[in-house]
Amino acid sequence: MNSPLVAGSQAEGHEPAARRPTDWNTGAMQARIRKRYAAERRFRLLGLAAILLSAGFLAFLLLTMLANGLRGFTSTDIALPVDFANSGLVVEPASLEGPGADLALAGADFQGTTSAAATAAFGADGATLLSDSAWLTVREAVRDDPSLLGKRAVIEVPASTAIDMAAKGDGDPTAEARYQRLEAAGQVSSGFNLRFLQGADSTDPTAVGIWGAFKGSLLTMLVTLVLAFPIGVFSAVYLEEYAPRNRWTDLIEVSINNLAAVPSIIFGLLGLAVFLGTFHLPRSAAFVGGLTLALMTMPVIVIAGRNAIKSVPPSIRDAALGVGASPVQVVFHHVLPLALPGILTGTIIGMARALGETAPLLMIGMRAFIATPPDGFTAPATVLPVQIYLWSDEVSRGFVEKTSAAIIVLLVFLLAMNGLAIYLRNKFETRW
Amino acid sequence: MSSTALLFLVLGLGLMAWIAARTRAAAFADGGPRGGATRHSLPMYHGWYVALWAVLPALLFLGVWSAVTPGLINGAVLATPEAAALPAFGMERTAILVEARQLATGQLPGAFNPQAQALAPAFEAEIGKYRLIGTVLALVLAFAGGAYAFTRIRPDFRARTRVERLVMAVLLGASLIAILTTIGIVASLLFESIRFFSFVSPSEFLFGTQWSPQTAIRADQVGSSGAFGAIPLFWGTIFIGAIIAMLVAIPLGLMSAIYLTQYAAPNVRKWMKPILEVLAGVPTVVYGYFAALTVAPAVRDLGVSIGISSASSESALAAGLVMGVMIIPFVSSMADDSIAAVPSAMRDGSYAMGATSSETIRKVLLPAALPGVVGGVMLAVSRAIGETMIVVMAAGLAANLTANPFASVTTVTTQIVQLLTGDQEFDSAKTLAAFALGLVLFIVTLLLNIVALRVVKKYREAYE
Amino acid sequence: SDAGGEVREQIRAVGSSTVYPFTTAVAEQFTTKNADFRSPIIESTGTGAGMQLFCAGVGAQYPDLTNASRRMKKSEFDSCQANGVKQIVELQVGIDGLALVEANNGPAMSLTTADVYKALAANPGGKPQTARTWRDVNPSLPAVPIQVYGPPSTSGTRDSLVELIMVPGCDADPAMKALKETNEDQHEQICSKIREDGAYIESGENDNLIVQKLASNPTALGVLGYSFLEENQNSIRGVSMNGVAPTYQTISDFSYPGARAMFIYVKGAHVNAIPGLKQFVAEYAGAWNPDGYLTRRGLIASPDAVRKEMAQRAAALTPMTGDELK
Amino acid sequence: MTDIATPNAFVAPDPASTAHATGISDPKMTARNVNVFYGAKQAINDVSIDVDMDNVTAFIGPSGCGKSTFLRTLNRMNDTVASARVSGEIRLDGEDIYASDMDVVQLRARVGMVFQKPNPFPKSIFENVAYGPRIHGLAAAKSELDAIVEKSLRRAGLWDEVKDRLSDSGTALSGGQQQRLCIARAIAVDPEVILMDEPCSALDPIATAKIEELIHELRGRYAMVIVTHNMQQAARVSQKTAFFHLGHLVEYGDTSDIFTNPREERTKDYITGRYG
Amino acid sequence: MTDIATPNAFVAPDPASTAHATGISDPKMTARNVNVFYGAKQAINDVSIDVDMDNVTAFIGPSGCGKSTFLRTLNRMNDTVASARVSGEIRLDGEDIYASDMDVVQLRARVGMVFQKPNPFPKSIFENVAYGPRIHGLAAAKSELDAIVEKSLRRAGLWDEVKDRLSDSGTALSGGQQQRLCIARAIAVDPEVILMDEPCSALDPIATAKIEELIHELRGRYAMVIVTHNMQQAARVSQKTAFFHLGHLVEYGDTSDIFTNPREERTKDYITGRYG
Ligand SMILES: Nc1ncnc2c1ncn2[C@@H]1O[C@H](COP(=O)(O)OP(=O)(O)OP(=O)(O)O)[C@@H](O)[C@H]1O
Ligand SMILES: Nc1ncnc2c1ncn2[C@@H]1O[C@H](COP(=O)(O)OP(=O)(O)OP(=O)(O)O)[C@@H](O)[C@H]1O
Ligand SMILES: [Mg+2]
Ligand SMILES: [Mg+2]
Repeated sequence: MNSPLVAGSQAEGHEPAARRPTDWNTGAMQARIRKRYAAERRFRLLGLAAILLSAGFLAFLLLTMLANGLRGFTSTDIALPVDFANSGLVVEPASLEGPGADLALAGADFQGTTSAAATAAFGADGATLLSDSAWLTVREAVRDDPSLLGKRAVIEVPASTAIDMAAKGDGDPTAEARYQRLEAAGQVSSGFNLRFLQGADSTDPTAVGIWGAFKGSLLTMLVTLVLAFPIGVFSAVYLEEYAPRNRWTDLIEVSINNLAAVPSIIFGLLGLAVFLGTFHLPRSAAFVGGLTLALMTMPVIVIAGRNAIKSVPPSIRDAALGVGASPVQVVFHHVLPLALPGILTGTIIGMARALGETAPLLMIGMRAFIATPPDGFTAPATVLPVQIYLWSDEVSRGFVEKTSAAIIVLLVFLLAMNGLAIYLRNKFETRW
Repeated sequence: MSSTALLFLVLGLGLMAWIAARTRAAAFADGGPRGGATRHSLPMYHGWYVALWAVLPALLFLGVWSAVTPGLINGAVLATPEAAALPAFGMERTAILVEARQLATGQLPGAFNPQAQALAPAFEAEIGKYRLIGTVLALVLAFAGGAYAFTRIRPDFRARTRVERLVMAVLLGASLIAILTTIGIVASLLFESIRFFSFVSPSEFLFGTQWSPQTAIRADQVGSSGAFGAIPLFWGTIFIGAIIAMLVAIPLGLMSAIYLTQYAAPNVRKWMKPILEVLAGVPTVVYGYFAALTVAPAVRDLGVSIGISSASSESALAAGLVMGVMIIPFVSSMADDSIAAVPSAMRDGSYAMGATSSETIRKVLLPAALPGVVGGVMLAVSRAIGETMIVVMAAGLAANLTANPFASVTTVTTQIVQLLTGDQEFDSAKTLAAFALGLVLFIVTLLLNIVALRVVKKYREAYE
Repeated sequence: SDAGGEVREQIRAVGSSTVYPFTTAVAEQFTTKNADFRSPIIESTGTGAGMQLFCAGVGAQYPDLTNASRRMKKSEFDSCQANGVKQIVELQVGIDGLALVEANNGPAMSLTTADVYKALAANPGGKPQTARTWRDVNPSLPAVPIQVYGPPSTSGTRDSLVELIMVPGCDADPAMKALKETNEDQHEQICSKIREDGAYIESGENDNLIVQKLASNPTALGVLGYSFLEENQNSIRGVSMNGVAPTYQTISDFSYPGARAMFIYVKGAHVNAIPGLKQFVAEYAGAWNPDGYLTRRGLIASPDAVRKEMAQRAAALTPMTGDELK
Repeated sequence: MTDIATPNAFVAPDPASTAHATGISDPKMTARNVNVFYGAKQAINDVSIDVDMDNVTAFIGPSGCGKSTFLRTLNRMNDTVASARVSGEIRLDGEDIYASDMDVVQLRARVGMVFQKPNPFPKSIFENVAYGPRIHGLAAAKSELDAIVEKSLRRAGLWDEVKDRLSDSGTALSGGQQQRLCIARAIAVDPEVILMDEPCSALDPIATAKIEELIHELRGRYAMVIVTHNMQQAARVSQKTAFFHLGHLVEYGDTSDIFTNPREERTKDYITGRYG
Repeated sequence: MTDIATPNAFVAPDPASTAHATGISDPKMTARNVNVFYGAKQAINDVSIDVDMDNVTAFIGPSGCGKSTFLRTLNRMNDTVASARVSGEIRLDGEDIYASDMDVVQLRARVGMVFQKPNPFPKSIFENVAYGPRIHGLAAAKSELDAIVEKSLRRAGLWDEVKDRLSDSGTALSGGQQQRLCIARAIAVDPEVILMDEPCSALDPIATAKIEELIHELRGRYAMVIVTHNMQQAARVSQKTAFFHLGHLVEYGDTSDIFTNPREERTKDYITGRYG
């Protein structure tokens, strides 16, 4: 019904009238195509190789740690016969009832008794077969069962590092030989090392535990979370939803993006100068560690939060504004709830990074030897990665496997956190 | 009354104010949003308005009060006759005063110093007095604030607007923390750095090629010649973080991203991506341990087997390799994002021309995504040059200016840790050098980030 | 200013990383034996920083005790005094040996301090360093490349290395000894500066890594605390110096050149205020005997006479006067 | 209603003034000499128009001509665009909606809006409709709220389809149902004016027919403005039509006149499909 | 051209077969009983159609009816959508393009495509046009390449506008120029068929007119299929029109017939604007 527009074709007058389509079937063309497909396959293989290499490296790392560390979770015990009746221990069984028990036990020479018993049972080198903290086990046994005091009893006490290593096939020849003899006599046993999960730092590798550092990490993370999460989310909301575009908000934006990439050690210097130097907060405290790490984590949360908020479709905001919600109501009723999963994943990833952070904490004194788990935010504490760093520097060879075991604990913690983040991401991804 | 109890009292007053105001506002006639006599805001907002008026001024006052009173109390105590015996000035006097206060408040079980014991009763009396005044004033303020706000409640009173204004202020305040942190970092680095530069000239520091902070730890110490040319550190940092690590991370990260976005099945991608991300989540101390004990010896053996007899077991290569692996996810996820952000129209355009996947990726997608990839690489570099523990544990401390990857080099961050955790005096040039190094590091990452942001931003605008 | 201050119920110690393992061991025993005291906090900050924190003042926010791998300096003592830290109890807890070690399958070297000096100095005898192998230093030594893992310039152990081995090795040359009288600065330049061309490899504080690295690199030497040598007998062994091998005996009688005394300093003003401090010192004094548990961790006990004097001092907590320091 | 202030802009010689001066008895909203800028770019150029209670007004025009922009100035949704700037005068019942003491939140409750793409909240159907009454405190008790929700859904012609699944998510409805839900949501706060920006463009023919029917039913109860790119739709649902082009209001008048007898050449070209 | 194999599908009783059986002399592409699924959802339902060399074929229909989907099956662009699955038979010069030994890369060079939104590569104008010839190795020397680029730009009617700035970025051109650049890019590999998916929907009226003119000029040289939502445009540029609805091909025939005398009620409703 509409007449076509007039066509003018003078521009092409010089071209040949007959069209010669490209001949795709010549040999040269076919060869070229084969070459292109070969290049395609090579490129694709290269990509696959990159993935496999990266994943392989991760697997290798994890397997190495696992192989070294799993031994740290087992310990070797020696069955030590102790003749309490004739030990010369001066403890009144009666004094072991009630609150005075600890004091009464502290006064008794369990150390001497234990080494005497060892010498009696295993010969002159008997005492060296036992862990330095073996007598503590004996003391515990007596505390639990005061009736032992009048009898002869066999108590399972931790073996010394040398014997423990020999039991795990890594000892020196003399220890190996000694261990063979003990094993032949049925006097040694191996088992899961519960002490490792319950105790705190120690100078004796057979007595160390990870719980102190773990608790320190928990407390530190709690402070970090409580400070960084609200501040991070609030700044993200402000910057994404309300901030006018001007030089000031640009400045804020640049600072935040920059802070997210500032080397962590600089935060350590900040903590040292400001929290310890200016505000005189206590050294080595989980609170200061948390504060420092919060400053480090906050930008990560802001960035994740902004991305999550940005991905809430604007139509939701329009809808709420359209029925007369105020900007604050729009954000708190609609945007934040919808962005929360994204914010949470970002938070968990930021927290995971904070959990593995070592360098800034070294600066603020969280590298101390602390033999009891911290009992508060201002109590001296250390954290898992610093504990790993400290143990890797210990004299005794028994600490090597403990270091790897601590690494496993840390990795499990982290993988759990990452897993949670992935779960959240998958669960809440794109619901509209 | 203890300060916690006072705090709860004030908060309790706030709660009462909230309830009272809400009830009163709810009693106003309800007429829908139009018409003259309509209530402007929901009762809840009136409640919040009054509660905030009751609580905030009182809390503000308490804050100021607790900051001011110690000075007043000290002044009052110093005026007592017991204080006459105190040493005139200096640390000891301060120490005694602090101790006396702690005794008075029961924080200390026993006295370090008998003079403190003597001052304690005076402290006790003054503290009691000021606490009473503070309590009364706080309560009065809470009542006055609440009452003032309560009288303002009217149907057309815009309580919601006021409350929301406060919420906005809080949000703005939160975002200012970032600036405060930046200022804090600069301040804490700048001051010490300036002191450092009074020992060592900036040009010597920035352009000297000899790093050997063997200055005297103490005045009488032997071996006190020192050289603070930071070029070997900068070089080491760049060599490990920006060259070796990037030689690992860029190809692996980029190719992984390409494979995952363009070739991998959605299921593979769903699994592989988080797995790769784990690489960035492994704590650096673990990498450090791994690098030092597993990778470094292997690298050394490799060096020896190819005839480099000087191969050190603390090689730049070992640290750089491990660091490169660590930052693969940074490169790959940024590359992933920016390749995905190339409009699919580009991809379709290329496929429609008869291009194969690899041609499309290499000739169209990558060039278009390049700015984003470059931005990601910049961020990865800034992460790498800030990395500490891997280098501390695996790369050694020798400030060599060498391009031999089997030799040992050191980095800025490692030296910061060493300088600050060694046996040093806090105002020796050696310690202060750590802050100067920190400052340089901060400035460099700042510049890298600004460049990265610029690049990413420019690229974003190109498609919108 | 005058605000601040914290309650503190437990002992707080800082200072040398060399003494740290012994003090932590004592702390641990102290805790298990004294259930009513909180366990002490021991931070390894290095001797110098420890001194600085220790001397900063009296009060709960300052440490009660500092570990030192060398004696307090007069200047440090003065700074303590100036800050009101008047009463300082000095206790020598034992001896540490700075041992030169090699892998068990190494070349079985035997060196003199002069060899070490010539091999490690930046400018041996004032001339540029040219030695690449030990044979370059001394024709009787094997021709293995010079590679020594040692403490970094930031550590106090490095000072000891210079003081105890390098300088005596340098002074073995009479010309150098004479130089000391005429030009002390130059003497110091020549005698105490360590080469930085890669033959001397600064290793961090992590001595275990040095052990590992020696095991995988048998021609290299390492500079370690004696305790590490003892603990790792299965992979490393001591290198004898001037004909003396580093053993418990040779170190305790100071015949091995690398022997040095270790100290702790206790703040007299805190003894009554910090619960358990007194008992802690007593525990330490009980542990530093040759049959005490510290020797099992590599401590070398002080000679009997010294121990006796120290035990008395620990009991009476006699402060030092400062005159004994230089 | 209060009497209308007569600003001098009213008599300004603007091309559309003659067009809209006819036949409008009781304007609910009046716009005079409105200009809208996005940054430096002018999107609306000196537009004056009256919207009245009894008629449905349709805005038509090619893509990018400023229909949506102008519609959004009527309830100040443009405030959310940082770069947008509005000059001129817009009155609702004689009240200047751009006056500094105007409460925007309340204004938007009085001038409701329905968007091109249905945008229910990802909440239950009930909560979608109840949201407005809740934030404005229109219901004192749960039963009152229930009543409002039911009434609104009924008016939007959705009640029978959803009454048994009020707690299902609003996003689970079909496109056409979602759009009616959005209309119900707008109705629930009892607005005076309803603005609709291409409400049917994402819908299928049957859903479109339902919405058109709904517009017919709501006519007279609310003043309504509808933007559409479908001229047949404009012809079917509206009584007044405004034709925009490049930010100008080219022609405004009775729908029947515009479609059968356009006065401007541009209008005619557009209606006959020569561009757009 | 090779002779056309006559598959039995050709005689299958499909609703559209009668429609397209008329008047097509020399089909360049034939589609028989094509079904397309996205996952479980069927987007195209048993469509058979012929595309011939001499005519421009227009696909019209309401949004979401499957026009784009069907168009993209013609050069297997749907392969890039993981969830898409195609059944039925499509032949180009008698060759089954979904046969396993079909080389997709070559197919796409023979069946070019132009998209709704102009999508020049972010490269220079020259590189945009040279891209195809380069990857297919159509030019042995630089001078040959120059000639191809010039010829293609001339055919696309863009040469005079850009000949002095061939090294400027393709994205710096205006929308209409960009779209002509995309056409030039498609022409450069000398395809046999050109598919265009709403090539003018993002353009202003003047640019649209230019593209329509271009289509007229190219007619006869290439087989052309154009998807459009603008019925006037379909009427102006095409000789054959196919009307799709809900994945079905409702009606296919001469454009003049479809617009003046549609056989199906749905076609008529759509053309008169009752929906879409
Ligand atoms: N947020 C904005 N910033 C800058 N310019 C804008 C913005 N929104 C719209 N514009 C511009 O203002 C002009 C009018 O846009 P508007 O969306 O009002 O057109 P419209 O008539 O609704 O078009 P359509 O039919 O496509 O919806 C257009 O040129 C558009 O590009
Ligand atoms: N990638 C995809 N995955 C799943 N469904 C799809 C996909 N692409 C299109 N569809 C669906 O297939 C149907 C046909 O879509 P198509 O894009 O072909 O329609 P159209 O006729 O081109 O519409 P328009 O005019 O809007 O471009 C629609 O229902 C659409 O939702
Ligand atoms: Mg619009
Ligand atoms: Mg389409």
